[in-house]
Amino acid sequence: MSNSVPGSAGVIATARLIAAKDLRVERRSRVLLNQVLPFALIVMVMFAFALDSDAVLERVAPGLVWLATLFSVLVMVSRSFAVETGDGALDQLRSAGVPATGIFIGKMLALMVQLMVLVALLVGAAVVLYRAHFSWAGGVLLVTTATAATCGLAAVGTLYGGLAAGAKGRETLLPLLLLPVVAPVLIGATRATESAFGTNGIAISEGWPWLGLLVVFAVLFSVAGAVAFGPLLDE
Amino acid sequence: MSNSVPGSAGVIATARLIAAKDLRVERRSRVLLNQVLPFALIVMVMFAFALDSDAVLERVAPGLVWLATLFSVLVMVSRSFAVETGDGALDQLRSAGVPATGIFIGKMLALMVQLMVLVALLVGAAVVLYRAHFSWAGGVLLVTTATAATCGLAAVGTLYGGLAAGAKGRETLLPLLLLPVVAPVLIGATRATESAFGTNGIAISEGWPWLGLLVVFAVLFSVAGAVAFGPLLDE
Amino acid sequence: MIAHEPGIDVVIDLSDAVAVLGSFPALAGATLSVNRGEIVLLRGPNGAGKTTLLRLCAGLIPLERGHGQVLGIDLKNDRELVRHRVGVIGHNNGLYGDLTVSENVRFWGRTVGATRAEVDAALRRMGLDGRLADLPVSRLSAGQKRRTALAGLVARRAELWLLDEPHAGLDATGRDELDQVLKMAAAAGATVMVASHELERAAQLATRQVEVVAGQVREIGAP
Amino acid sequence: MIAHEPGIDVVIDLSDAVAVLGSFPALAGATLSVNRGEIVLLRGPNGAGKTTLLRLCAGLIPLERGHGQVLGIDLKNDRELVRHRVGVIGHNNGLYGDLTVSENVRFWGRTVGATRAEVDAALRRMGLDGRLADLPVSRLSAGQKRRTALAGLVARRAELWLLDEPHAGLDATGRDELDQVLKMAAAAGATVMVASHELERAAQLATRQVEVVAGQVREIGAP
Amino acid sequence: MNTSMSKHSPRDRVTGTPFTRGLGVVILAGITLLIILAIFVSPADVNQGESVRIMYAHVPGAWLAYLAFVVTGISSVAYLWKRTRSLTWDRIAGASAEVGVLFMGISLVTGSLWGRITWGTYWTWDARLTTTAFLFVTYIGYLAVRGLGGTHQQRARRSAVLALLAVLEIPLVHFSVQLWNTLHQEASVAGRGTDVEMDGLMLFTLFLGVVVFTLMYVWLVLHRQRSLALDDMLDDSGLDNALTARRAEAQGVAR
Ligand code: HEM
Ligand SMILES: Nc1ncnc2c1ncn2[C@@H]1O[C@H](COP(=O)(O)OP(=O)(O)OP(=O)(O)O)[C@@H](O)[C@H]1O
Ligand SMILES: Nc1ncnc2c1ncn2[C@@H]1O[C@H](COP(=O)(O)OP(=O)(O)OP(=O)(O)O)[C@@H](O)[C@H]1O
Ligand SMILES: [Mg+2]
Ligand SMILES: [Mg+2]
Repeated sequence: MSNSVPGSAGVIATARLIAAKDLRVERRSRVLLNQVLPFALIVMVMFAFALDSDAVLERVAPGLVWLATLFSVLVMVSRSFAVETGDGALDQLRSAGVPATGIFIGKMLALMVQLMVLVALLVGAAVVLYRAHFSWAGGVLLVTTATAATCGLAAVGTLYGGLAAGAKGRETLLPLLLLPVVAPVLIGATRATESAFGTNGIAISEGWPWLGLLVVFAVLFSVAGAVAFGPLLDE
Repeated sequence: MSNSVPGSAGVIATARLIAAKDLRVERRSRVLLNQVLPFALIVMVMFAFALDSDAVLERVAPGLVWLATLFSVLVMVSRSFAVETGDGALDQLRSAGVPATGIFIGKMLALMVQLMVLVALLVGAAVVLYRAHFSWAGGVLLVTTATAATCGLAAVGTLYGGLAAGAKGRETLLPLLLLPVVAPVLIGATRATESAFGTNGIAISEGWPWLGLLVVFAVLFSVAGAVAFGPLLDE
Repeated sequence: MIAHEPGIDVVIDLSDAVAVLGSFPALAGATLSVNRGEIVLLRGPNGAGKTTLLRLCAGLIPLERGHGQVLGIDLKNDRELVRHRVGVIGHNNGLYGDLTVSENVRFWGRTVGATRAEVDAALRRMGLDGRLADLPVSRLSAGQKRRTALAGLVARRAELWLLDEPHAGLDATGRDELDQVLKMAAAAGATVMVASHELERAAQLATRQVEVVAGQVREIGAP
Repeated sequence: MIAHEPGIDVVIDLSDAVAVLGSFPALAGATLSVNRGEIVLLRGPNGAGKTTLLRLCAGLIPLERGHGQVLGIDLKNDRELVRHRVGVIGHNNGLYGDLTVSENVRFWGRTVGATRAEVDAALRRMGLDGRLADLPVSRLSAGQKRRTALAGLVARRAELWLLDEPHAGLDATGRDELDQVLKMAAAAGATVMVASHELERAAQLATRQVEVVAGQVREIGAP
Repeated sequence: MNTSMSKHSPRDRVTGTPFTRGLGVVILAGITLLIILAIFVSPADVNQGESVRIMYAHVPGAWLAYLAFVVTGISSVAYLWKRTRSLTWDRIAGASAEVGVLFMGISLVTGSLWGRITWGTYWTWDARLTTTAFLFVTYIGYLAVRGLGGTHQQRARRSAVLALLAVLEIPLVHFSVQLWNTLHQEASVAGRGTDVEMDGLMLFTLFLGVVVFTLMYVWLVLHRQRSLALDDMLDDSGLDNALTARRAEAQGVAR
């Protein structure tokens, strides 16, 4: 704006604007609180039903937490972009020359915040429902795992959500693209959580390499998203 | 129309029109074929991976088939109503005085046809992937189970899909409504399928009572839908 | 000739009607009476309640207070019965993007029992035969979509036409075609109520103008 | 005063431009040159390519063949650079239904670096202060939504305004306000291109009319 | 754009050239030799018995799928890099991904047949098998995105980004046997120091299989790439016709 030509806001400012907007929309509509959360809890209960055996349940509890998270991510991403495409706001953002990297970071951050809340509650639920063992020693591992995993999920969800946003049949394209890619997150987070819980007698130290995988994934997709979001959105 | 006042089509005619329209939309957009099907298959793979033990897998294979079906139903129902609400067609149907019972039956039938295709393929996949045992003797039970279960799922899906259609945040409301209600279908279909497969040495004869549950469910929700769809859609 | 029950010549009869959206009285005591064969123009500022009035008359939203009859049917108790005798077009088009223009019009025509010939006539009437007929609606321009929606409406023989800004997006020819259709329908005994902001244009069409202001209706003399 | 690079007085310069939607040449060789300060009215039948022309000039769709420059920027290579200097409103409003009117306008203003004062001025300009400002957009009438979208556009100081049927849905006051805004912007050195089917009204606004027919552009003398 | 092709007459617009025809003959000969070596000449395995012969299709299939996906990735980079940007790269990427999915499919099918014989099951939730399935589905998703529509450039841009992300799964598949302790064969040929010693003739047959599959890959990609180019050209000439028609329409409206 130094040359007095009205320009668009910078990347950081845009990211902040978008994240604040998304969180405000969530605060108004309370979709996470009133709907996603119960959905995730029901998914976990359903698993418990489908498996129907305490011994098995306890062993697979960490996996189920992350599986429930995964399905919730699908729902949340599609909601996050339904907000943008409902009345052509995404198109408007493009045509206002708003930096795509900013849009990506903003939407990813908002998604991440919501996911963190969700994961925290699911882990709590797992402790209760599946009688998972929660040791304070594993706490640090668990928190870092959750952070890295949500970061990765938010990044890849936003990236592919944006890709699918314009397409017709996006309700179904998104899961197709997302699920195979997030498999490593599912695995990594499950194993790290297992060792944090001490499931099957796995030591905490075994969890750290898995955390490494999660961090690599998160960094990879955050960078990819920041770089590629513009070209993906563009016609 | 006998009194020469132009009226709307009857219930049956409407149902046929709507079902034909939905199936034509599917034929054009190929969403089931290109996207839901791979999605369902991936869901099955993910489950298997999260469980990660052959012995367990074989035991829970029937449950997983129906769990994957359930998640696909969510996706398909939301797609089915996205088609109606995208440009206000549902509102237009209401204001044209089209009989709501006809709309319900039409959309339910279209959903059922698509679900039948899906379930057939998933059962096939389960036989291969999870090494489920398929006996020809259990075939009859399996086919009737699949029919009753898809009928019930289609009915309840259409009913709640219509309910959620107008609401904001419908992407997340639908699963919340649907999942707890279909729990009986999940259980009944799983048990009936188990006995059709002979999983855990369950005899085929044990499956028939479960089939009864499914039939009751299907009849109940079909009737409820036919009756209540109009009031539900209305403001 | 459009059929009608003899003796009912007051097609719309509202007195002190109140309709509520959320908790807001979008119609706050509207009184209006429309006779058969009239073409009424609803004018008034944004948010005055024109759309709400049309939707109330179509039986789409409940009458909260006051009295209202449409085509001799009481809005308080039987508003569902109004619907299949009324043709409505709102701000949305209600089209299926994956189906072609002719498939859409045929679908909407057949839901109200129109014959194939009537559908074809409607397509021709709105200039949608030719290349456009087989194009998926998702590929149309804004005005072409509006035309398709109007063709779906024209395909049925409604007794009461309720149109919410029907001209928006139509080109000059389309406007003329639509006006002609509406005039013919009115001449044949149907009744038309149009909300519009294009006052000059709509004034030529209407036989009577009515102003909606803050949820109430005021008569304006014949144009 | 709107800033501009000195020396560039041809703001839009298209020659034989082709733009493709799907596989259809919606623009089939359009040649058009617009100078700074002009208010150009795009007219023409439905499906002629007006929307496509506007989107091409906004850098939203690629230039398939031919040449094109907007604000001195080549559309073939750098069309992304056009965007933040252009204000666009299309057939859709691009609003967030859960946010209030003022939140929406502020959001759109701030994405392009407008100050709080500018946003407030825009709200006042479009008559959106008062009760409406704190209403969620999902509860607005069609015209009120359009106003909100226009306020978001007014809040930024674009050098080139591209408007696709901006009047649709606005009431008489709204139309006047909008026209006034556009005239002031043009007087201050901005350029305006408007697609519209309301020919009488738009002719009063425009300094020049241009007809789009089957993807090509034809000059029409000054009004 | 591939302008060199438009110089030829329509009659030349076929996907075969003398080179590919020659290559085709070599491939046929190679396949024959491979079948003879694999089924009749090479010895049975100590552990696997006769079923080891499946390996000569299974392993080259997997490796060539890797190769194909890597080629897709490299072509995508070439497309994204401004200096080498050309739709030809995009078409090579697409062709290679299609062929890669085909080969991965071959490897999956032969693998599960082999599994049926040696492990007694078509499928098991082994890490290698699962990650392979994910890789397979990822590229199906890639092909679905290619089919989304839009302009050629848009298709190219989207799918190139996707290809770059997808190719990263290959190391995951390859190292999955080390990451997780699995049933599946460790990397015995291309892996780090293992104690498995392969019989010379078996190794040679495997080598021949890889060569034949590579030639097949080249042949398929060349043809497919050209047919994709023809598709795009058809689009372009369709555009020419459509342009003419639309201009004529404008004349028709002339006053
Ligand atoms: C559906 C089942 C199977 C799938 C999806 C599968 C997949 C693969 C893949 C992707 C590779 C390439 C590995 C790499 O180099 O990175 C491979 C290699 C190989 N597979 Fe399989 N496989 C399957 C079953 C089997 C079975 C049953 C056997 C034998 C008992 C087998 C033996 C081998 C061998 C010997 C190699 C070469 C190993 C090397 O040197 O890297 N596979 N398989
Ligand atoms: N939940 C609500 N809370 C408060 N006000 C509401 C609510 N829902 C609707 N409104 C108001 O009700 C009115 C609806 O008016 P309506 O849509 O009938 O207007 P209109 O005359 O059709 O306007 P336009 O010309 O813009 O289409 C608007 O003023 C709107 O702000
Ligand atoms: N995929 C496609 N296939 C064929 N035709 C298409 C496709 N996509 C768009 N079109 C056509 O391209 C044209 C787009 O025109 P555009 O939207 O620019 O028209 P417009 O002048 O803005 O019309 P309106 O006045 O109705 O808004 C229409 O004729 C439409 O039918
Ligand atoms: Mg209105
Ligand atoms: Mg247009």
